[in-house]
Amino acid sequence: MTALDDLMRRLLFLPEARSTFAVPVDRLHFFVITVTMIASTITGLMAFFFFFKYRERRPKQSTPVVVPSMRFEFVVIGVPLFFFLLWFVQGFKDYVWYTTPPKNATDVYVMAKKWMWKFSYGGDGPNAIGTLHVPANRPVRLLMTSRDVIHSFFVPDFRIKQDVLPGRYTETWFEATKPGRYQILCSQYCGTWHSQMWGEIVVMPGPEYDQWIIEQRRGLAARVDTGGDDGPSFHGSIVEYGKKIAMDQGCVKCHSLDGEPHIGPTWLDLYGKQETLENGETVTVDEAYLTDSMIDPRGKIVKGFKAVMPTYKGRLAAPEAAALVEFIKSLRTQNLDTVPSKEAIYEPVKPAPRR
Amino acid sequence: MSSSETHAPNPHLAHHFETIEKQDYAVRLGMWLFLGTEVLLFAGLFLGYSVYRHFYHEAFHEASRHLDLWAGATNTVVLITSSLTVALAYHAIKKGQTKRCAGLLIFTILCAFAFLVIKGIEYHHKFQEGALPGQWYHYAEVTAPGANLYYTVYFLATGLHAFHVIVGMSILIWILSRVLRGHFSPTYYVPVELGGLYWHLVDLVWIFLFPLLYLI
Amino acid sequence: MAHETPETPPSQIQQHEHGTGRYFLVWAILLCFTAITVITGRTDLGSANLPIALLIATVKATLVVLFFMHMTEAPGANRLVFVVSLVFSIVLLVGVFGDLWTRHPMSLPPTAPTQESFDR
Amino acid sequence: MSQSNQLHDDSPPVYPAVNYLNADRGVWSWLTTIDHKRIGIMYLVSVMIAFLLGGIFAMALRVELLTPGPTIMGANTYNRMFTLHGVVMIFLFMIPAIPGVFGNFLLPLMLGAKDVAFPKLNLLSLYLYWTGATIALCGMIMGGTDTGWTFYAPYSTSTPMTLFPVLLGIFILGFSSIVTGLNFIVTIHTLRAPGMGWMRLQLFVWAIYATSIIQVLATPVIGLTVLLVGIEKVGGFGLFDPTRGGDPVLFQHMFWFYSHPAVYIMVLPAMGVVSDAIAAFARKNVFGYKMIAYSSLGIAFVGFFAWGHHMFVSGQSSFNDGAFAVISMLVGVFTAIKVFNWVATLYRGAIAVKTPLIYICGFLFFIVFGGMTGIAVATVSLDVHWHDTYFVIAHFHFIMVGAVIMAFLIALHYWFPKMFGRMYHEGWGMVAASLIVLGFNATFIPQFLLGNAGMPRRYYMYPERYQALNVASTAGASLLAFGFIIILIYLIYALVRGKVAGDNPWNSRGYEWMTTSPPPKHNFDHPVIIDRDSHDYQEPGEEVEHVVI
Repeated sequence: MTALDDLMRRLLFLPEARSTFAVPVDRLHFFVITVTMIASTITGLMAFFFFFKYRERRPKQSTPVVVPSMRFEFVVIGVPLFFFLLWFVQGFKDYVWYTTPPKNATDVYVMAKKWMWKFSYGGDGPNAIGTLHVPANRPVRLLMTSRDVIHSFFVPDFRIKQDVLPGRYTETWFEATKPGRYQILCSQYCGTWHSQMWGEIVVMPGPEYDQWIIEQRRGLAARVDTGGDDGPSFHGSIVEYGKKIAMDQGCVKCHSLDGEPHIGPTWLDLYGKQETLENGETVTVDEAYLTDSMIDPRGKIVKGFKAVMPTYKGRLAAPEAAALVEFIKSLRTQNLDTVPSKEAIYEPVKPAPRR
Repeated sequence: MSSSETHAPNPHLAHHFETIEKQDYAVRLGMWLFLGTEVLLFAGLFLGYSVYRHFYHEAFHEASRHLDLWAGATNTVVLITSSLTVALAYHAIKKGQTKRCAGLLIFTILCAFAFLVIKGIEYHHKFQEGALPGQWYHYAEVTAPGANLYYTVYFLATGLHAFHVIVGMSILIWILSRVLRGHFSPTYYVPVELGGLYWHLVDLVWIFLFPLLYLI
Repeated sequence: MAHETPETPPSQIQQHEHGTGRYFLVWAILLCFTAITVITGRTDLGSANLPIALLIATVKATLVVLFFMHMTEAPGANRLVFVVSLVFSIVLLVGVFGDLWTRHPMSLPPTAPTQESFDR
Repeated sequence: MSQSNQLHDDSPPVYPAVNYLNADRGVWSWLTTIDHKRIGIMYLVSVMIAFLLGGIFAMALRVELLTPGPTIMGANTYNRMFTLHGVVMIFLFMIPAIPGVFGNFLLPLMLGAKDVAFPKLNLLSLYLYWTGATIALCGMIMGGTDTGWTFYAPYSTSTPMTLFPVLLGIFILGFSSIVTGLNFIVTIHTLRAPGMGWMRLQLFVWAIYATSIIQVLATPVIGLTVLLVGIEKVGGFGLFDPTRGGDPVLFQHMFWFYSHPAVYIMVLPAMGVVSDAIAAFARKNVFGYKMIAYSSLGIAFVGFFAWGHHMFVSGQSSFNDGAFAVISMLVGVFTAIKVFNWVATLYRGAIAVKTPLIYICGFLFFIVFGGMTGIAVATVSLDVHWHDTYFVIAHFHFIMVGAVIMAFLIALHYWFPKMFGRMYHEGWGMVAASLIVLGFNATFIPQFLLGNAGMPRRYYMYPERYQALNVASTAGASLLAFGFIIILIYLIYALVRGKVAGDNPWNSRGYEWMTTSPPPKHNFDHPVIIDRDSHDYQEPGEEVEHVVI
């Protein structure tokens, strides 16, 4: 059975099932899709076969009047209805199970925002951007809200998805079955970089996770999770290279690319701009200022922003810094209309107490 | 073709209909279908009203108390009366009483105008108070969450309705001009009937809007 | 609908004659109902306010449709069209409210009624 | 008129000297015409242009997706491009395509009428279509609309791009659609020729009737919805804006209340075309006429109760999810009934394998596969994974392209001689048809697999593991495009140089073939009296063999 499942999974290009919910979903999926393929192929082939079997043999050939019997009508209505309802019953049963998180689930709060995922573990637990650490074989409930538009939290390996709405909470839950790293994708269109709104779930064995969370609480590992692994060396233009670094280093988690101020100033049209600093001075944003700001971010803070950026001294090689500068330089308003950018006004609502 | 040869030629009969009765039947059916689309159009707004009333019950209740009940009630009476007169106008033209029909239509149009004037005064007050939709809302009297949505729904619903009043009024003026030019007779009065139907629909919508917005 | 054919001359239905009296009668009833709805609307009847107002509005609307709009004399197809449009308006409302009434309370806007206020 | 004479007429075909095409001359006579046939032809030209535009946008998207990173355009351009593709294909092509072109041209012919009930309204609907199309297209291209054709709030109300023109355009297009639907309903009620009871209507007419009901009932709601979004975008009314207490899910309810039935506005006429064409090419009485006719109405009706299956992961309640899911299954049953009947109509027919038959074969496969994957995505637990992925894209393209465009091509080939009195080249027709059916499979089957693998829709860049399937899909799309180019060429050639077809080249028994091809200005030169059923292929006096299966 599992061998057959695995064969079907490979044929259908499904990722491996890595959550408790994925297993029944895949079973039903295989059943439904097999019936679908059989039915549609038979229909197509039957039509094709009739074209030859009953082709016109002489002009204006006469044909019999074929009428359906009661039995035929019963079959054509009954058989599809039987299958459809069977699928519905099984599907809805699984779905209800999926929409009812177990009481003992670990809660993680998820905040979506153009174009990043932010996770916080409640209480004095850690916050993380882009990467969600969860224990294997324990249910985890996600309470999700959005700061701007509708996003959708999608983990293909877990077969779960839930829209994340601004102004209210939605929830979903899963129980990962195997330690590993799984991709989070945003599947509800949310603007320019919708297709880059990725994150990662790191599933750890239970004890390791407990250790991790304790460490996090102690603040020992107060580092920014960067998400994504360091791939092989990059081949492409310097701007693309800069972009990759910006993604890998998590720059874009604080600096938006679309003109909207975030934790840091936006990179759109940043290069060449006159910025007023905290101390009232003005500075022209050029290569020197940009490079300085990566190495000594707290030296010249643009007015209206907090000095929260960590130094990237030692974390960026010179060519990487240069690539980043080139990437920033490439971000000009030509594709985007200039509009007064506004900060999202919505603050997360207070979650309702657990029932 | 054959039908127009055998029947007495009727200038109002289109070439593709056999008889004027069939054509009238078609036109009436078309009108009712159109009224059906209007019902669905307003259904969307009533849905918006119901949903936000469900969410923000308190705010809707409170805000409805800050509308001018007497303006609303007067407008209801005005519209119901205009509905009566347009029905009477239809009755008159069927009997061939052209002058009576014209007089009733003029009265109906005046009612429509009166409705718009009263509505305009109400709008003016709301603009002054700052009881405006969505982001423009700055009315100090009602501060419950959702009050801005009440005024959003209020302005959208009454605005769309007022637009229908204007359209209805224009149609009635056009029909009046045709009545005065003697286009209609006891054998041909369908446009008067259709104009009347449209006007009744305008009344119908208001019959629901009035209690929902002003009273509860 | 399917069995209604234009062969039955629809025009005959229009021949039915009556005086203007019934229009005035309907008008008077409508005005009465308007007065009633204003009075009941502004008295606090608790949760009964909404159903009463809707009931009165429905009665008024029915009168307008039946007599002012001559639905009583209209052929079947026209009646059907109008009724169907009302039915689908209700379908729209029911579909959405089926969702609102059963939605997870956290998925409603923050100031929306909570589970407790439903139970009350 | 006696149909049997026509069937036994063996004299060489003649092109009618005076017909609707040359009865009046000059551009002005076309622009001011109230002849339903000319309006149909103008619709044909308009929707073909829209289809060409939408197709170019689609090809641009497919080329962009050849590589995981940027290929030929920027992210914003891509987002605008898929919005353009969606809006143009749905509102400018799919919805008016079959009703606007073939409904207009054929409905009065099939009813034995001289015109539709309200010819001037009919022309108005075409002008509204042109106005709406121009406003929507200009608005999208100049304003850079990037919301997708679904306009989900609050993204649509907060995007910096211009949105109002396209919404206004759609509002006007909605009006056009309503006017067409209203006109058709009244026409079918009042203008049937003597002897034509409801059970003698052709199945295409039944399908158009059901479609029109949806158009009239559902379109006002989308009109209002896009208007509300437009007002909110311009005026900040806050109706769908959560920062002001609005509910974005309400938008989705209102949007899908139209947009789900809109699927049936597109697919019902397609089913009608296939019902008629199958009977004509199999020379056989339609199997289960009543079942097909009533299932059209059934789909139109039940289609209104299924909109919530687009919202399973939107935060809608589980109760609603279940209710909408189970109703969606019923739509599947109605479609299944039709499919069984079509296949059974072929059984023991005398099938003339012509170009439309290739499409019919493709159509049958596509509608079963597309329909049943529709059932699959309506199966709630499965939809969680598939929602907003390429699986859904592939599913609805199987219906929209696989069923509707196949049917559009069936209609175009089947009724081309009716419309223009000339014949296209059969060989090239077959080649193009085979290319299109194959190319279609090659384009969209990989997309099902992409969806399984988890690639979300509207993705400009994607993880590298999805590249192989994307390349396969793009390759298939170019095959598809190639097929369409062939069709365009041989049809234009046939228009000018094609063989004269004769009045009834297929020996079809459809009522529309009872007049000359192309028909005269007022459709029939003789009074029409119907004395037989619409798909009655028995010769008078012929021994009828009855078979019960």
